[in-house]
Amino acid sequence: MDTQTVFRNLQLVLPEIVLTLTILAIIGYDLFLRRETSHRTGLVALVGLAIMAVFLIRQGTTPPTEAFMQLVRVDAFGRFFKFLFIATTALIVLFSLHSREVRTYKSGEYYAILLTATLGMCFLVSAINFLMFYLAIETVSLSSYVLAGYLKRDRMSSEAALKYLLYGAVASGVMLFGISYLFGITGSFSMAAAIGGISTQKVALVALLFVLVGFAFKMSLAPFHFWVPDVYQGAPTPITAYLAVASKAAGFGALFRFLLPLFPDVEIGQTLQGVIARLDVRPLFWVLAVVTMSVGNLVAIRQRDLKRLLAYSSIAHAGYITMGLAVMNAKALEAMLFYFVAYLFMNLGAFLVAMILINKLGSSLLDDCKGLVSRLPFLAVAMAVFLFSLTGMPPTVGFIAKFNIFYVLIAQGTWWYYSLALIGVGNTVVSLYYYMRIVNAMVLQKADVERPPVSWSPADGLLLLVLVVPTIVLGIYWSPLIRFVTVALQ
Amino acid sequence: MLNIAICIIAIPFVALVVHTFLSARMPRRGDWFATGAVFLSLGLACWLFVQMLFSPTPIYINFHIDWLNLGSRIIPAGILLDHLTIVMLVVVTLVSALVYLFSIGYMHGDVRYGRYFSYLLLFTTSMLGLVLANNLLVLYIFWELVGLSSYLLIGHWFERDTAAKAALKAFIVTRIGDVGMFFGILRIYFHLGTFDYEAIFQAVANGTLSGNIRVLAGLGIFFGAMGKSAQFPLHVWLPDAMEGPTPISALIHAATMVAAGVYLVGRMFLIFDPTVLLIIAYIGCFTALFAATIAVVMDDMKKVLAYSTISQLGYMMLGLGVGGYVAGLFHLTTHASFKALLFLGSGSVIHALGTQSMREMGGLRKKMPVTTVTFLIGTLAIVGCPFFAGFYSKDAIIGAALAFGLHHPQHLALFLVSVFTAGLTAFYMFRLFFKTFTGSPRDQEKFHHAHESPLVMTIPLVVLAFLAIVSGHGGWFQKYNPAPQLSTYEAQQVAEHASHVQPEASSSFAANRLVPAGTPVAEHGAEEIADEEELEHRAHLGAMVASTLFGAIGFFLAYLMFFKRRLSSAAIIQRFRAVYTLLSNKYYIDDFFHAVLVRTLHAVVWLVGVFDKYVIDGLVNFSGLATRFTSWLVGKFDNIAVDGAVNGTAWTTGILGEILSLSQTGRIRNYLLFIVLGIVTLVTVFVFIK
Amino acid sequence: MIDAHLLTLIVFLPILGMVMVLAIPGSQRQLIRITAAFFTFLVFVLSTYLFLVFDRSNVQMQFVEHYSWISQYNIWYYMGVDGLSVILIFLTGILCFIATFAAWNIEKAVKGYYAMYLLLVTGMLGVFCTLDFFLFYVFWEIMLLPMYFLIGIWGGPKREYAAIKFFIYTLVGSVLILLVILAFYFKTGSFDMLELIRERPFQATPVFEKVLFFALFIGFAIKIPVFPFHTWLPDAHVEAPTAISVILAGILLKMGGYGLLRISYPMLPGAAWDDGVRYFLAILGLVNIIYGALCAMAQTDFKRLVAYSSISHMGFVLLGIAVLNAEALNGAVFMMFSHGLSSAMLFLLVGVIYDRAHHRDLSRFGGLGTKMPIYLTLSIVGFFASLGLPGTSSFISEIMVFLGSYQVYLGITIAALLGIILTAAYILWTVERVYLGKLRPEFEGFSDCSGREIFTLVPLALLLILFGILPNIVLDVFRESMQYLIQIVTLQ
Amino acid sequence: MITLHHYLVVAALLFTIGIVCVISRRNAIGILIGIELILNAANLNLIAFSRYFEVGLEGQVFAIFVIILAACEAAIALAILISLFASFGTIDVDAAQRMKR
Repeated sequence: MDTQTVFRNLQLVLPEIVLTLTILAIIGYDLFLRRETSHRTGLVALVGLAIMAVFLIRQGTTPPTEAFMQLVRVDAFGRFFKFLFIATTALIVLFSLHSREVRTYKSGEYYAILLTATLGMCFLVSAINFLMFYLAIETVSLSSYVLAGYLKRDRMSSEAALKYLLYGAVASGVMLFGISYLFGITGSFSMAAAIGGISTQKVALVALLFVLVGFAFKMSLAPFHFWVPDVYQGAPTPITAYLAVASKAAGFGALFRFLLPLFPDVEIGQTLQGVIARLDVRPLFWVLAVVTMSVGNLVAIRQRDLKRLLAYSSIAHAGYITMGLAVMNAKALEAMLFYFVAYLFMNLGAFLVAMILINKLGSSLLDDCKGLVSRLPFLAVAMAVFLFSLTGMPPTVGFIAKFNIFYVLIAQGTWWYYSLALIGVGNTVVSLYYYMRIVNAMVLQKADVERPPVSWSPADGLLLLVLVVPTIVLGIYWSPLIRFVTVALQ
Repeated sequence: MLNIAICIIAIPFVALVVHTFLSARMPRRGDWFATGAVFLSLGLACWLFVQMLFSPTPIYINFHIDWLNLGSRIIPAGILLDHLTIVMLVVVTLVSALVYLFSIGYMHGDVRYGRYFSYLLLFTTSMLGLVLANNLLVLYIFWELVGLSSYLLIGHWFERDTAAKAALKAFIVTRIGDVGMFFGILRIYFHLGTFDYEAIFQAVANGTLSGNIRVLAGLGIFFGAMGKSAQFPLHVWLPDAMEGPTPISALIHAATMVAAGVYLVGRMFLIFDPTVLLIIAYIGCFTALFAATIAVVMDDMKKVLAYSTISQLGYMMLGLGVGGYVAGLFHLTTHASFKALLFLGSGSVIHALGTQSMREMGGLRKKMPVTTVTFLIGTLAIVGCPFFAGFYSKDAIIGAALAFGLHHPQHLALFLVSVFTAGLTAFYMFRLFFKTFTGSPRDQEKFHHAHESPLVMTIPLVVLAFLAIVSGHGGWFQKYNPAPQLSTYEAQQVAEHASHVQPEASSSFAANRLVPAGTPVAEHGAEEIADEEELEHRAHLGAMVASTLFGAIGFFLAYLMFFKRRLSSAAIIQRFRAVYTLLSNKYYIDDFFHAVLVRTLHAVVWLVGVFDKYVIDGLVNFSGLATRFTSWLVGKFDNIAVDGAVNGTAWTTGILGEILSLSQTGRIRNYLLFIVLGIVTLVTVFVFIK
Repeated sequence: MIDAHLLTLIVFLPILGMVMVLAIPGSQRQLIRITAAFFTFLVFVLSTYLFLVFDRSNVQMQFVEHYSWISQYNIWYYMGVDGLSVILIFLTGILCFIATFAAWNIEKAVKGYYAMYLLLVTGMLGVFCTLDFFLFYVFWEIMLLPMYFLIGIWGGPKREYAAIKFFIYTLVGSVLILLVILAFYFKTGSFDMLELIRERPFQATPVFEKVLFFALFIGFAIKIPVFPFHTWLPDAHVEAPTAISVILAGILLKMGGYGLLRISYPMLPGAAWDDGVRYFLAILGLVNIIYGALCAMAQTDFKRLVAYSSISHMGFVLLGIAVLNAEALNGAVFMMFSHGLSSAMLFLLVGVIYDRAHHRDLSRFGGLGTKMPIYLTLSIVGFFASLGLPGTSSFISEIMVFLGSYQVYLGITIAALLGIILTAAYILWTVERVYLGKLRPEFEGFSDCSGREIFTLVPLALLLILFGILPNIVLDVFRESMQYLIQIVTLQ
Repeated sequence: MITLHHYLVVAALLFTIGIVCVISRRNAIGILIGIELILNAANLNLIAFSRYFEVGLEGQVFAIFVIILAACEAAIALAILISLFASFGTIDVDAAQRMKR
């Protein structure tokens, strides 16, 4: 590998390099800041993300290239997720700047670690080699563990971190063990080779399942979701939102990358060089989707804490997205990518509301939300919009997202998929039930006790607006989003 | 002439609109304005009447414009002006005008004086519309509108619960009739696709409308007439309607609106086939007798008059039913004058005394001479005293009944009953007169305050009294025999109906049923028509004698009992206690309706209400109940009950969620175990079982 | 110029109004109200203009706007109106303007109220204007959220229950509608309503067509509402503020009928024209008429009674639609229109007394007529119009339905005729209990209708009478369209 | 002769022991050790495959990365354990169950 190649390769990861430099800058800048002023590093992070976005956009014209001795592949598909991560991270930074929880601690490292996790994700979705994949996923995980436990003096946060760490470590250990077998079977760490090499041999299938555990953990698919509620509840709210959106998207992105060769009509995967995939994993995802959405929705019903409820709801949404994997074609992939964008706005919005509530009231219990509409009308209306979108009601983007997924299912035209769609609809109804309970508490019920009036800052409103507007506008006019998604698949 | 007709209805209508919005700003709440408008209409109507009397050819104008486009057909609305219409116009405007005038005195100082005149104008307008209408749909519209104004005016003093209830009753009972009528209209429309009188008569004439359809249509329409004209058993509203101000009783519930039923039967005469006519005759006859018997025992002055009205309406129906087309309508006209007179007279008395009960009256003739005289004239007219209006018209009916009876001996009862009723009429009317105006006052204090009514009230009385005498004379009513306006064939039909000559066997199957079984239909040849006329003439003579005789007997009895007091009414009541109770309770018809219909309805309503609340709503909310159970299980989620309705499986959902959430133990070691279990399961299912 | 985008203007003016309202500080209540009134007035003016310039003899869609919206999904921004839409848009224009004033005395969160209200108006107008199935569904759902808030926040004591119930029912209905829309989309790949009407994609599969028809029917039946899906209505009405009841009864209920005529019938003609289906629908219509009337009679709450009367009246609409001949169908549509006016008036009337007495218990009223003569007069017009008294537009619509249904379903028609007796009974009974009789002492101090109340009531009263006397003004608008519809449906 | 199978068996055993250790230990350190066992089982596989299939040094390189990451993980884990100890006064993982269901 000559210097020229190295430089060319480095050029391909320029956005990631920008991000790395930002992290370094934050760490350096943080040395000069006191606790009270340390949140300024967040602004640095924003600037860094902006620059990264610019580089990413400039990269838009380069054809798909494999770099670093086929460790990563730089293509539109990865860029789609990277944009997603940048947007999410930027919003999370904004959330964090606004979060009382986060601001009680010195936040230099916080932003550094946050961006590190993002960096890991960027590599995760580009990785086409298990080595890179493992490194990236561990980067994400390790950063996330720290972030989840960032509120050092908070018991729940520590507990969340511990649970997350132990669970994550075991999951990644199992995955690694699986990878080791796949290596043994194919003699290569190439992910495409692994997929191509898997025969119906039992060992190979077991190994594949072991690997999928790692993905499932990140994607919070049942039955590997147990960490989710506890971690989401205990972690600082912006981090919860981050885990729910970015981390999950990264997991899905990586899985898509891994399984792309199995998508019959998608051309962007690594060439299999004559190897035809003999594997049909669709039934597996059929089951996982059903279990995941059902568990998420059913358990969500009895939750009384908004954050925990949203945690279950995010499990359920992972289930909805997984329905697309049960179909596994280009249309389904499009629908799933679309869903992520929709999910980004609506779920971040919902978590933002939870965060604002914690800022204002110090708790996110549903009981404390009662009668909120009279005290914080905009917050209540915005929350209603987000929840309606999460339910999948027009005219919100959540409706279109669900519509796409169900469309793909029904277009398959077999009873397996009809029944999956039916289960999906049933789950939507269940989800409506608990989402509406939140809205009902906010809008219809009276507060049990007289509460002091709460202040409302323009920043709250602005942040909400940033998320409410796309949630609705994209629900009415989503053509750009479709284009954005289709570009990712070229 | 058409323009005049339009003006006749337009004037009160414009007055109504203006008065409704501006009466508060008008002097004296616009009473003279309203009265003036109606007098104007009256003038025009009289002009038409004169035209009619001296017109060499019959007047017949059918004018219409497209009104309602149904999509399939265009329904016109228009005016039919013939002699019947003109007479009705005169009757309506005349009585209206006099009642307006009377009301100025009678209603003086009323809380809703202005509103009263608005309502009156509404009534006059709609009544004129009803009369002028040239098709059934338009007629039905005004038919309902007079019902509305009747409702409003009965309930004018709505502070009195009885008035409010009476208004309600009047509207609903007549509405029941209206539904029947509407059914008849539907029947006709379905069959002919038109509402137009002319077209309908044409259809009857050429046999398009015949058989069962014609019977049903006729019955439906007659049912409506029964409601409006208070024929048994839909008569129950009329006595209660006396809760309205007395001028209203005179105008609406004696002279005009209640006669609308009779008018309708007359107008639609051709549509009734002989069976239906027979039914009409019997119902009318029965009503006449039935109401007269009740009138005998009533103590309330207005109630007596009310039952008398029902009875007289029965006469009219009888007259029409037995084919006395002219007789029935003639009686309508004369009755309008003398019954309005009687009511206004009683209004005058009530105005003076402040009571309606005859038990508190007596001896008023000294205090109220004008009222007394005019009332006496009215009484004489109604009992059919010779040379008064009622004599001619009533005799025409009874004569027709007798002629009919002679033709069809099995229906002779119609005649007998009507004659007997004439006697009853004389009895109760004189009972009323004697008890009120003669003898000694029963309530000295009231008597003391009594006084003759002001001029605005007495003038109408005098005018009406004049009419009650003259309206029967001159044979003018023959003019409004509708026959000349119709085409020759139709005219023939009318004549045949009236005389029950069935020249063609095939004309209708139902017609044959009127003819006694076994009578060869063909016998009724042209040469027999002369005999028919002879028979008719004789019948009228006989009827005149009989009814005068019975009237005299009635009068004499009343004279003995209430004037000379030779016979003690109390003793007679004592003697026939049961009969008296039955009569004074109006044969318990009201109670029967209340017990059976109203109660049943209330029960049904209650049941339906409960059903809706607990079954229909409950069914949907069943899941709500189930969820409540869940909520008890988890702790308490207060409002879940309703949310549960999201899906019927809320319960299962809750339980499932509960069970699933058990796995979320909070212990990391369990979670790790679940990873292992998860892997094992997946491996088992997808690697080994698959 | 204005004609080219008239529908867009009508539909989105309220949104503009909403933005304006939101921009005004919440303390400027009067200004907010005036702004809302101004925008609803504009809508009223434009809808009247539409009503006037609409070409009555043309059965094609008019004022069409057709732009690509989301090309990947073949979704178009497709607006256009025929007679049916025009009449309902006109109705919406009238009622929205009036309801703005009916809500004048709301003091709680005025800004929020009018913002939601204007959004609701957009949703309703959108449903009547759009010809793209997807857009239709979006507008259909847009109404849901504001309505939920309007009942839930500004409603009466049991608003929570009512709002949730409304929400759930409506949602279930719209899910069914969505399923059918999707079925069409999967079959044809098109959301274009007119194209679907032309193509009748399910004609070849009659059984499936019926399934779709009934799914759709239930969706719309909930809105109409048809027994036994009606129980949300009384609760929603009772708890909703007066102005919202007006909108709910006046316009939202019409959406069910509109949906049937715009979607179910022309797109699934095989099912709609099936004898059994028609008979079934006619029976349901009859049940609605009788059952609604009986239930109305059983009520002790004034507003509930009026709500049930709506159910009864909507039975005529359903009956007329089921019969589907010229008389009955025109009657049904006319009923939708005149019921919009009369029920709106009744709810306003109830609102007047509720504002004074603060309760709606029928047994505790009485004699109000003495104290409030103007109110009495208006009430009589309102109630008798609802009763179907000749001279009011309700009468015309009722008889038209009867004239039509008699030709097809004799028995049902006769039974329905009994329903009009019941209607008379409960309405008169109500009038008697509330307005007549002795004045109760607690009502001694009641003032008669205020200028604002008169302003809201009188136009409705006048229109009811005007259209009762000259029904062709309204009938002309949709007659040809309905004729065309019958042609489409009966053309097998 | 030590064949590939021997390595694989040992690795599988190690993995199993690690799993058992993970799910049975209450002490957080014990669980961490279990995790190390799992990772090392994987390492053993990787190196064994690499050696026997002679596909270059990829497996060994991977193993080195795993070891490094395991060290990072342990560092973070210990940091979290300290934080946990500060909050709960114990490193018994069962103590940390404030959030459940």
